[in-house]
Amino acid sequence: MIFLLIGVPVLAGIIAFFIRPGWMPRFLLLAVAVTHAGLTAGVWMVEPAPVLDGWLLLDAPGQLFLSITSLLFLMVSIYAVGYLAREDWGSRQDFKEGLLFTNARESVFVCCLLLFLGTMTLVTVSQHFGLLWVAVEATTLVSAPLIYFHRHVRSLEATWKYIMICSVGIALALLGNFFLAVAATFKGQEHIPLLVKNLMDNAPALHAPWLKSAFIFMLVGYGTKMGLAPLHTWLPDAHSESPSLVSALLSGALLNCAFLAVLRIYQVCAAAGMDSYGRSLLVGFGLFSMLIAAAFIVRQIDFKRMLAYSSVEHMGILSLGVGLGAGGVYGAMLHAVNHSLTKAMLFLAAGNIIAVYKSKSTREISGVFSVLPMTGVLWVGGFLAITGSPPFGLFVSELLILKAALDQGRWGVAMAYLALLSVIFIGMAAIFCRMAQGRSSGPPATGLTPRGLKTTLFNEPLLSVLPPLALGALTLVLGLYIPEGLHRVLELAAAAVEGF
Amino acid sequence: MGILFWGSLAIILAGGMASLALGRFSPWAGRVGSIGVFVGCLMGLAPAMDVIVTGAVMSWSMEWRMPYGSLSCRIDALSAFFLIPIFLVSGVSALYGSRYLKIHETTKNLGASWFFYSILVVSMALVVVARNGVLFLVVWEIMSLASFFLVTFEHEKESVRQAGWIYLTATHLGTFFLLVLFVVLAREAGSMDFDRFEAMRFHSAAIAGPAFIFAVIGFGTKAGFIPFHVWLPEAHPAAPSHVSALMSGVMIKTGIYGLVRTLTFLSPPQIWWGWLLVGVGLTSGVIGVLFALAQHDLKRLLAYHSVENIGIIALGLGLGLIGTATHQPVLACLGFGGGLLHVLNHALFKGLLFLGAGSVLHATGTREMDRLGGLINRMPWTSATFAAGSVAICGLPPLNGFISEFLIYVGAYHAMGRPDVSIPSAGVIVGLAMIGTLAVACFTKVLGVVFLGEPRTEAAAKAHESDWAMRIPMIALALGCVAVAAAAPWIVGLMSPIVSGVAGIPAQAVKTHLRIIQGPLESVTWMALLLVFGIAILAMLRKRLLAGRPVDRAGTWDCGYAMPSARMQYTSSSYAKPLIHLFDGILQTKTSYDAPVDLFPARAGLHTHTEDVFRRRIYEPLFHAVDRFRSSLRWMQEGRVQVYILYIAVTLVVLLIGGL
Amino acid sequence: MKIVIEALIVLLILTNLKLIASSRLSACIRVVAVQGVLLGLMPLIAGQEALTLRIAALSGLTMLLKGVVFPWLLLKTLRSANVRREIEPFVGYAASLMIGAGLLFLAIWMSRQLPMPFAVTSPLIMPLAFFTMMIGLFAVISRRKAITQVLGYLVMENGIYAFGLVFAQHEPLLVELGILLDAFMAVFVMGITIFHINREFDHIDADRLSALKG
Amino acid sequence: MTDLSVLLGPISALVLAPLIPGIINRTKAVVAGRTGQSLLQLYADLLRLFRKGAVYSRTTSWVFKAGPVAGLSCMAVSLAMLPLGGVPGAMAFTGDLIVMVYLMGLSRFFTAAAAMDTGSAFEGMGASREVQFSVLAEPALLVGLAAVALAAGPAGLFDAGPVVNGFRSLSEIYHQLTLSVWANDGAILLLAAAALFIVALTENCRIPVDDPNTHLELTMIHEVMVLDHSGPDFGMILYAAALKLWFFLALLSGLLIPVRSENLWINGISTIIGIFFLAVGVGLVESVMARLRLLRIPQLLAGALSLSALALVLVLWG
Repeated sequence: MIFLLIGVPVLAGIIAFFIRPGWMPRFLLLAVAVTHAGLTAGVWMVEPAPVLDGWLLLDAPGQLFLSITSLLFLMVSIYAVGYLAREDWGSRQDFKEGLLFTNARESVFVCCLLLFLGTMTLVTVSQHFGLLWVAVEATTLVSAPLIYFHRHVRSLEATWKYIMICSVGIALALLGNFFLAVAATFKGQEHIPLLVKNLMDNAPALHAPWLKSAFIFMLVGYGTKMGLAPLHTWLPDAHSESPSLVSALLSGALLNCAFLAVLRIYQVCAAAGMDSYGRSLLVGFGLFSMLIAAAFIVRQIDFKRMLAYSSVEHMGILSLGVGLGAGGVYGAMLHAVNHSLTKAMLFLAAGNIIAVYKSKSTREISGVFSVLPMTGVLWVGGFLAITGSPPFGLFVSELLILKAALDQGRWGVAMAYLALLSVIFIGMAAIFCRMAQGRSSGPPATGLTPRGLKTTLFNEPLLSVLPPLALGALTLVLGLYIPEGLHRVLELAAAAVEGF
Repeated sequence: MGILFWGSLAIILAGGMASLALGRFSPWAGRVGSIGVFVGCLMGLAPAMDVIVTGAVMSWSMEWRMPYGSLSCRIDALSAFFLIPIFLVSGVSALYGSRYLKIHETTKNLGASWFFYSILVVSMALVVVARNGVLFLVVWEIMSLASFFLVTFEHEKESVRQAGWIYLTATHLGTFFLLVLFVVLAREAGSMDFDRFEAMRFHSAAIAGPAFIFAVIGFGTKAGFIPFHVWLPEAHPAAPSHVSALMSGVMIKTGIYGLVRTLTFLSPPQIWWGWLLVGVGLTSGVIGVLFALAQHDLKRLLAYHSVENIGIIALGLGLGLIGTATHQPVLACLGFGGGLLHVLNHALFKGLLFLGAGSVLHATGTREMDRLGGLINRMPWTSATFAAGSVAICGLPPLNGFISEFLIYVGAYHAMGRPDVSIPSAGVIVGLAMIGTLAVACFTKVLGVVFLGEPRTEAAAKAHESDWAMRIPMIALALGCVAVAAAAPWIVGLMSPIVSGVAGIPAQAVKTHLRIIQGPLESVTWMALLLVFGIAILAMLRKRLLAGRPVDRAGTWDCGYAMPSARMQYTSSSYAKPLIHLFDGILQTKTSYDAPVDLFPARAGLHTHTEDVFRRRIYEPLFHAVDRFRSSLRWMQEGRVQVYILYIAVTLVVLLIGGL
Repeated sequence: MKIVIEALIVLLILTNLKLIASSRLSACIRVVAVQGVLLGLMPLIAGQEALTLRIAALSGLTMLLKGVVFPWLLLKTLRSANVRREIEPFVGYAASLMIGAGLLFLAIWMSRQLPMPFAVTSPLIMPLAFFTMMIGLFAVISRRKAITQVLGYLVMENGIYAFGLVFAQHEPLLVELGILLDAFMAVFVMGITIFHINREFDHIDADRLSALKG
Repeated sequence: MTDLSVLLGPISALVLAPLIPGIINRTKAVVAGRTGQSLLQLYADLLRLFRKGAVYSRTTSWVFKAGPVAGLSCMAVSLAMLPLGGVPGAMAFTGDLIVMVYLMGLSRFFTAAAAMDTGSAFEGMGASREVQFSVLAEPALLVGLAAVALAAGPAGLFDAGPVVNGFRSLSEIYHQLTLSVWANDGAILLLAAAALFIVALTENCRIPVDDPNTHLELTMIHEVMVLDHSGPDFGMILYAAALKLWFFLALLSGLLIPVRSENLWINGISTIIGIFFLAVGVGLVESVMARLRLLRIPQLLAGALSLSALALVLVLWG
């Protein structure tokens, strides 16, 4: 089962590299996405057996994040079919400085997408820290070409920063791994294998200072990947310059994988009785990330960057939730789900907007409601969802995290949390409203779209509207009702993270 | 009865959905939507009435797969009392809106607008029946969002977008305080169910005090207590008039409802709560009406009057709290009774006034009072109903506004003798008197400048009366004002269960205490009758006297000036000038005057502008400070990858040095 | 035996200093190559247990990759982007050396803070690992040319890897290989990216890639 | 108290009110050394006006016609509640003083509206001033009466004990204003009376607030509002004004003359005599004082408000 989950995408990716552009790669992409989603669904039915003597097994957190990833990938690949069909593959004008640029080969793109899925799946299932590290680094490497899909100077710059920063960060995580290994070694030679389970079982035996420094290194390392401020610096560039569907995957799936890696080491620390230290760090990082995000969201002129910073904010909320512990962890898990769905939806909607307006500037765009009714609805709905307004799912999780803070009487944290949330809300409200409402800012250069849109209801390609719509519907549902199964998995995951 | 209630909500929603489905540019969208809301509201009135008259409480509860959530609702006397204005005003406004929005039929998506309208109505109804914190917050926020979309109906206008943004911001910030409030209560109660909260009766001042503060801020933002009122004067003018009527008439009252409901969780009240509310009430009342006086924009003026009336309500509630805290049941009953009754009254006459303003806007295309005038001859119905509304809102007999203020007055006079409460009582008396007289000043201004005299512009001269679909709602509300005034003793009798719930006094005792006031109220009604009677007699007398004597019409006597023109009439600015001058310390009106030059001046002008002091002095500086701090962090993302990696290194080193 | 290890360590430290002191890029690459080879020798000598096939294979592979393949890749890139030397880095060479010394002390402090839970052949090895890592990081931060940054990354990885080789021999082979593979992939991708950068901008100054900000 | 004497108040008011302006004018004339007009001048004016036809401005509407009617009936109704010294009002009930004050507010509303209806700048000006002054006058009146109420009845009465002991009607309050009350806290009553006197002058547009016989529209307040009214309308307005003056003087003299004997007629008569003396007093004030500048009048009223506030403070903690 697990082998299938990893193997199918990887093999398909390798195949995709060799088939020629056209409908075939797209079909392959869609097929793999569906298969993977099906397998994931199967995982919910039957517990998959651990393989490689427990190196790969699917515990509750893994299952949660795997499901998110798979679902998102399915939606994104549906979107991608339409997207790739509409992309013109010749060289074309850049809409900012009018530079000429082309796209990467479609087959390469699809190949990387599939490998990306495979590596992320590997992250969610690997229980061995070394393997986990390998997987996370691999995600970085296969996603780099995705960011550089548009062969464009700015996306190139973004890619470079992405690789450098993430690789350096991950390298630190590697050192953390070795520290962990040392911590797991006693005088003489016997030694605990670096499996989450074994480590947690005889956590007390671990050598404290080494474990602590291992935690620091891994937190910084994987935190870089996860986008905790001040390690988040690659994130806005990569998200803003990559194609929207890639941004959706990066922000919705990849960040979660990094978060999962952080959770793993936190699990071990918590089991070893260093949870208070770990928590204080997580809370600190969380609030600081929210602060930085707020500072850059307000008055942001590039709306994809704004979405990226909002991801920084929500990663901050996640680590804050885990750091608060108790109900907060459950809240954080729920928040991860909601955030992925909502953010992906927003990025896809953003993609539609860019496709029509040929601009990413919040100053130039207005009247989305009148030009793209459905996308306008998605855009504003996504804004309300991402800022945690009821009846959307993020409201519940943010409420839970607030409750966790107040129940422990941590008024300072709660107030800072609310204050930052409100600043972010105000900033976003200004941007989203002026984009969605008002008269259409009209065609920047040529007609509104290649095909000249008329303002009637369903004037938008179905493939580019349905996936975000589905995601939005899901967050809405999660805001009004949490299915039993999901609830159970969330609780298991929370329990696992708490270390009991 | 319960089925009737849910059925009405279902009908309203169905209407909205259908209208949304019919979508943009279909003439049916508007009709279906408005009819759905109208019918649903009529249906919904029945159960509410039933609960109030029979006192039978309806409640529903079921499992909800949400953390701390349970789908439990209840219609008790308090909820029912708030449901009545909600359904009443929503219904008539819907009827009004069906005609009012017709001009946008070809340009805008009426379907969406009616969809949000129905959502707003339903969510308001649910807010007052919700019995669980999470459910309450959810419907509360849905209500705010729906109204936001209604406010930004004409979002092509920059000003409207700005207003919408301010409203959204304000309401969201308010909601955060409510989040904290409910979470804090839930921490003690172990659940978010209101039943648990009521069972707890949070005694400890450590919880109750802060909770009360959070409630006042959170709900006060929605209700429009000064200084949290800044969104009202922006949002109400921006919204379409039937929506303004709905928002100002009933939506802001949900804030009052929330506050009162919270009071039923917290007991016994400490006396400073009462002082606080009285203080808030005085500020909101007096400052609100002063700002209203200074406005030139008709709907802005009305919006500020909402602030004023919310202030009056707060005065009543404050007195009630003081009464409960100092064990003076009579004061408690009169205070709460007056405050709550004023909720109903304000819903009626403020709805009426906004609808009237709407039909003026509809007929002349402007809200600038100084561009209007003489409408009474062109729009008799609108003018008459507006006049009635003005008398009511000034709290003058014989209409309903007077009744609630009368209760509060009597309460204040009653408590006067007790040295410990005499100061707030005296404050209430002085405050109410000033508010009343200022309101008279304000509405004689509105009436005189907008409806009386000569039209000042072409638009005003060409104005036409709006048709029945818009007239009937206004007439209905006007009749409502009369009816409440006439039935005052009976209504006050009905209110005893509501008041007893809020004041924590057994209903029977409340009945006896309220009986003090019922007698006088009957006499008040007699006085009103006598007044009407006298007016009729005198009118007839005059007719008789003038019969057969020369009665002719001439130009207004202008003290010998040869050729008077409409431009020479007293404008709203000039009318309000003395009072504005008197209170300039608060209003800080900006005046720009370009004086006439040389012998034959080409042009001369005087412009006065009164912007909201609180917005300029509190909120804008605050926002700027935050913004400055924000921009002081921008250097972090300065572009060089080396620097970014330096951040990583520094973080690492700091953590290591801290950790090891 | 000990003397050999000491010598090895000193050599490694010298390579590090040489890296941050030299401006010619090709020289830097060679330094890194040398470092890779020395690193490959490390486990053969420093390991506690007897020479096993696993260790032999690992050191061989390490030498091959770090000593031959990476330098070759980088030199190739260097040739395609015709740049010779690092022009005015953010931190001058003299200053770099001083900082290097400082980092050495920091490394020693850190290794004092983290006492080994078990006996090791030479107390200097851990400071060396830390030092190498820091130097790498320093190179990444303080140099302009993209290629130097890749070198920095490599050196950093060398440091970490050295640590792993020596103290965490219990890592299963799979992980070690994975790590090597990743490193290889990383260098490969970076090389490609540099190639593109050079094509797009006709320079490979990482610090001039700062259009994206705010 | 249910004998004919309750009718004494309303009837005397309706009959004698027009006499008061006569008395005031006569006093002024005497002080100025003139013979002055007859005491019954106003009666004559009213008769003549009621017999006249009327001229209405083309601008005006029903509001204009409603003004005088509403004003007069408001005054008439409030007379029904007005106690004449110890004589209770015909309809006395708890809180009636509030109703009275608000009825005056209503008449003000209609008068101002009627003035605005003519579209004349001058009348608008008058209306604007009228409403401005009431903003300070009304609180002064209400607080002053509150002080009186507290002084009259011991504070004990205000405990929420038996229902009847709650806040009472103005008639009851006045009924309790016996000599002993004066003996105890006369100072309070005097302060309140002073405040009431100022309010009375303001509300009835007497000097120093307004000069009823000025002929320069720019300086008028009340007179200017009714420039366009003619015939019966104007008659009603004059009559209403007289009633209003009577109303306030009755309040004052009921407060100042503590005759509370068993025989209500004596109380009533004495109060009426007091009213006449007060009218003379008003006349004297008018002849010795000049008219204040408009900008100073709010200060005067603020003074009145602070007087009654002081009275209140004294009665509470004195």
